[in-house]
Amino acid sequence: MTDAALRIDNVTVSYGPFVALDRVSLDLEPHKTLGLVGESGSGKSTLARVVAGLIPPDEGRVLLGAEELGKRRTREQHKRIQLVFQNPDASLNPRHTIRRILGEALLFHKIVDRSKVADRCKELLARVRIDETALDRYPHEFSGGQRQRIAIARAIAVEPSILIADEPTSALDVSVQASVLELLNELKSELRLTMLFISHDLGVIHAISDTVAVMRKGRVVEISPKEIFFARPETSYGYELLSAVPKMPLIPTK
Amino acid sequence: MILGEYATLEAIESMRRKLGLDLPLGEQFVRFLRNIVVHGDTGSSIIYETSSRDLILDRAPVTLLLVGMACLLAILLALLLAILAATHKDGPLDHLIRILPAVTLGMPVFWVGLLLIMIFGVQLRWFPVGGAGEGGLDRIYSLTLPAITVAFSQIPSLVRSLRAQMLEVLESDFVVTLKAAGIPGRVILVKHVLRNSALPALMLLGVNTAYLIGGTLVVEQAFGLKGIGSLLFSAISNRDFPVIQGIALYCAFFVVVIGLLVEIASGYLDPRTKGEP
Amino acid sequence: MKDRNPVVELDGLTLATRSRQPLVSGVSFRVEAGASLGLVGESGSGKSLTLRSIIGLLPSGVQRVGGQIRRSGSCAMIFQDPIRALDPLCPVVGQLAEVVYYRQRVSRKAARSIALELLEMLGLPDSLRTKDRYPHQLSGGQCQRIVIAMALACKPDLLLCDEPTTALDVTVQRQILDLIARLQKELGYAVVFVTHNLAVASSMCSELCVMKEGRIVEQGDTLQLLRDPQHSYTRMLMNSVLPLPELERRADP
Amino acid sequence: MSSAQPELRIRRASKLERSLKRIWSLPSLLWGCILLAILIAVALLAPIISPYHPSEQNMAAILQPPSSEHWLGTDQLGRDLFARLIYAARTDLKIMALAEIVPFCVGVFLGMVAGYYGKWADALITLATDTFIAFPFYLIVIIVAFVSGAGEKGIYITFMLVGWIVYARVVRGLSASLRKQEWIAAARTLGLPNIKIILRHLLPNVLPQAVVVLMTDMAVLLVAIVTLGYLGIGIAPPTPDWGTMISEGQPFISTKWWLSAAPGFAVVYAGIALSLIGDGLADLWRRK
Repeated sequence: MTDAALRIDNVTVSYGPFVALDRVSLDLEPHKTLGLVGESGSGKSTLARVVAGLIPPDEGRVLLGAEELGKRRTREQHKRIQLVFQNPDASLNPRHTIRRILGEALLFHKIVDRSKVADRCKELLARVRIDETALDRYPHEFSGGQRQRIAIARAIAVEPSILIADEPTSALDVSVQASVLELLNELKSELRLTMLFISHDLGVIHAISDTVAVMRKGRVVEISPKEIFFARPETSYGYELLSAVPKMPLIPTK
Repeated sequence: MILGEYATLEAIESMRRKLGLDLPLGEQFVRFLRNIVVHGDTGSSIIYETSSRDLILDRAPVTLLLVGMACLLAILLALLLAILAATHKDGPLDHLIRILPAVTLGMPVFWVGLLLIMIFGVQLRWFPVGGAGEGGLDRIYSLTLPAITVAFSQIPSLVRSLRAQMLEVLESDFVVTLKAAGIPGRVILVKHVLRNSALPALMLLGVNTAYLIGGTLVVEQAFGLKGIGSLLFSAISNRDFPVIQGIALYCAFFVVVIGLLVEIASGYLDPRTKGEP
Repeated sequence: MKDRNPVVELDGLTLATRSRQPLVSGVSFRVEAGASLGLVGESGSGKSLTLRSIIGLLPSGVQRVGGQIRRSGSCAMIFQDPIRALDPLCPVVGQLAEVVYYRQRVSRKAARSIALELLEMLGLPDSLRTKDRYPHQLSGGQCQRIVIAMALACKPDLLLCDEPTTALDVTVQRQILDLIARLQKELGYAVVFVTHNLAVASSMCSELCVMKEGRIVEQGDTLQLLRDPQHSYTRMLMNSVLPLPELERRADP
Repeated sequence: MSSAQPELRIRRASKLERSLKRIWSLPSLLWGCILLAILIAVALLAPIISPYHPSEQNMAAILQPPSSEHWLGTDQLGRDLFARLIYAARTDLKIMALAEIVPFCVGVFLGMVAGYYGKWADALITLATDTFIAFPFYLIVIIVAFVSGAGEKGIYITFMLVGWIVYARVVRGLSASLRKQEWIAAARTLGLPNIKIILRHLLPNVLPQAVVVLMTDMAVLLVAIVTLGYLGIGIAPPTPDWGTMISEGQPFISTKWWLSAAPGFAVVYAGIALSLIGDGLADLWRRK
């Protein structure tokens, strides 16, 4: 097993009697995308927050390469792992301009010095195909899709090595969804990112993942490459999930 | 100070001993606590020589009745106004009711009392100008005006919160489901909307109890009622420390009890808070 | 079959906000008894407002400014977020019985027994009979079944569905969609199904209307429309449904 | 297949122009500001407006009805009522404004700390608020005024002790819900220290709501100051105060009702102005 960019080792998280994560172990292959699929309450979002350092695991460890990530992370460790969230209305501070949102990330991690912040912000916006004039506007002046792109720009601003996407397209219209997925794929290859992509939508998982992991009630029930999973899922739960997806009716060719 | 400027040295010394001020501070405090716990008394009043507990208890009925009547009036009126405002959203009535809090915000309670006295007491003679009546029906009759005054200070905030809550409930999905299922509007309003809006309003009433009592104390002064309020103000002017502490303690106790009742009622009203796994 | 009067017919329906900003303009379609029509479109296309105007439950601030709605027979509606569609402070069986009582004009006792029958028909667990359960104690799927039961209690000729499965997991969605289809065959009501998911709409409905910014851009029989979509927006919607490879038959399902 | 990016070429109105346009479109905010401005102007220009000095007694003209000479008549010591009214505005409004500053800052900060950190911080601050809220406000004011002597000092101290609660409660609730928002989680993922997140991210989102509460609370404080004056334990005479004016007018209520009524209406006027501004600001920020 090539050494993983990030290893989740036997992680358990419980809120009182309710066990959100039950001895979860997962590896993120470097420069690849692991698609994590599961129904609501399967613990996939909790796992994303554990990896991002927002929730300390009750048991188990998270390893960034060889380094174990403790309860309090160093500034460097924070820099290396970034998270993109689901809800476009809540992913950006409504009272900050886009310039301040991107600038804060750049300055805090000293990516560029103060004089070059404006230029770098413009580059970041161009990379996520948002017009420069957005810098002095507020989040409520953008559509859902645009806000998600700006959130992605903020995440890649600090040049992370691992990007976690927690259902970034679930709240978007289907037409906008495709463009955001494409953007994430481009950025992954351009910036040589390792990505953990979380979704309940099997179509999205199929479009973006290299490997697929299935979670159910806090446990990982199946991990297999995309081609194998979508054709011959190992577990009956995987099969049940795939067969339940509504498909377009087969159009009888003339 | 209490004995006036010309008190002789001995008089001061004897007063100190009587009040127990000569004991070391620690012991004074213990005696003070024992007094409260044992017989709910914060020491006897310096002026009336009787224990402050008895003083308060004999004046309490007037104040408690006044607070009770004010609460009842406030709830009924607030409910009525909120329903009218919420059901006629953005109509003339709604705007009128929304202006109410703005106008009454700056009205001192006692000033409202004076106005009511002037209009209903002096000009129209509907109500007695002051005094708490001889008890029974006459007392309720003479406490009506003060009760209206105290209720008046509570109604605006209650109406505002109840109206906002009802509007939110009226727009919520389950009311739409019930309407789609053809349940008559009246039934939805009473059985579903009111019940869901009652809880936050109840909480607000619980929180405002302290202001309610504060208002009552002041209104007693304006109407010259012999309740805890006037006892407090006389205790103030005579620097009658134990009585003041006693009143503060009883008011706080009353507020905590009301808070507890509100908590129990909300547990009963809202199953989500009752014993959740 | 054409001359039978339709269960619902919309003719040039136009909705606007109080400040005359158009939300829905010139929407017309008709649904025969027992047929099923899908309203497909993205957020802001006015599909949900069109549905709510059929049952006359437009949100405050939205008015009908043009067109007619002709409806024969009774209609009922089910909603997107099942848990919020039920009164949080009232036991679920009680709510169902209340609908039966008012819509079917029967005694309180009869209403409760009909309610329990409906629960069974909808495949809800018996535990609901004995103990009073509240919406927050049930799963999304169970709540949606209660809402469907409330709709059936109105003995509808037309069932309006406003994205009933969008908030549910994919396995529960499959059960609810099958349930609606099965009950349609049994009870014969017509369905108007609103969704943003073209795959769900095309698998549920025999006819489709594609809506964009308050207008119908394309309308017609589902298979014929999917075979050669006329409007570019329809094509875009079809392309954005992410394809899934064929799932091989499993020996042991 | 990526959709073209709509151009954002809308004329960029300057920030000032935009905010003025917004205020103009909100009648309640506009009228609130106008009314308050008039009140402050009258208070500041009192010496110019009023021909008489507030405490200048004129035994020959006791309890005169309003006349061209004395616009609102005179009180039982022959002092010009109108002069006393506008000079009283100075004292009462000054105390109201000054007494709010510290409680507002303390309340907002403690509210954010309680809402954001939760657990022990929340328990501690809630304990403090619940104990203070149990005592009726007037009672505390009276006891403190009694201990520290009547006059402004007592009011400032009391309000320092009690005034912060209403802000702490509102801000705590708001911060607890904002804490779950994803842009706070994003700031934490970035590695920002908590104190920076509170000041940079939470404060700008909490401030608007706190200012709305400030408006109504100022009116409540003004009423409290006036009530203390009425009870004789607020601002010591001879400095003019609306409360003392009302209590002085009370004995003549049946004949000279305006002696007590006029100061009351002044307080009501201030209340209306402040609550209009409060409602206006609430709409303004809700719409943004």
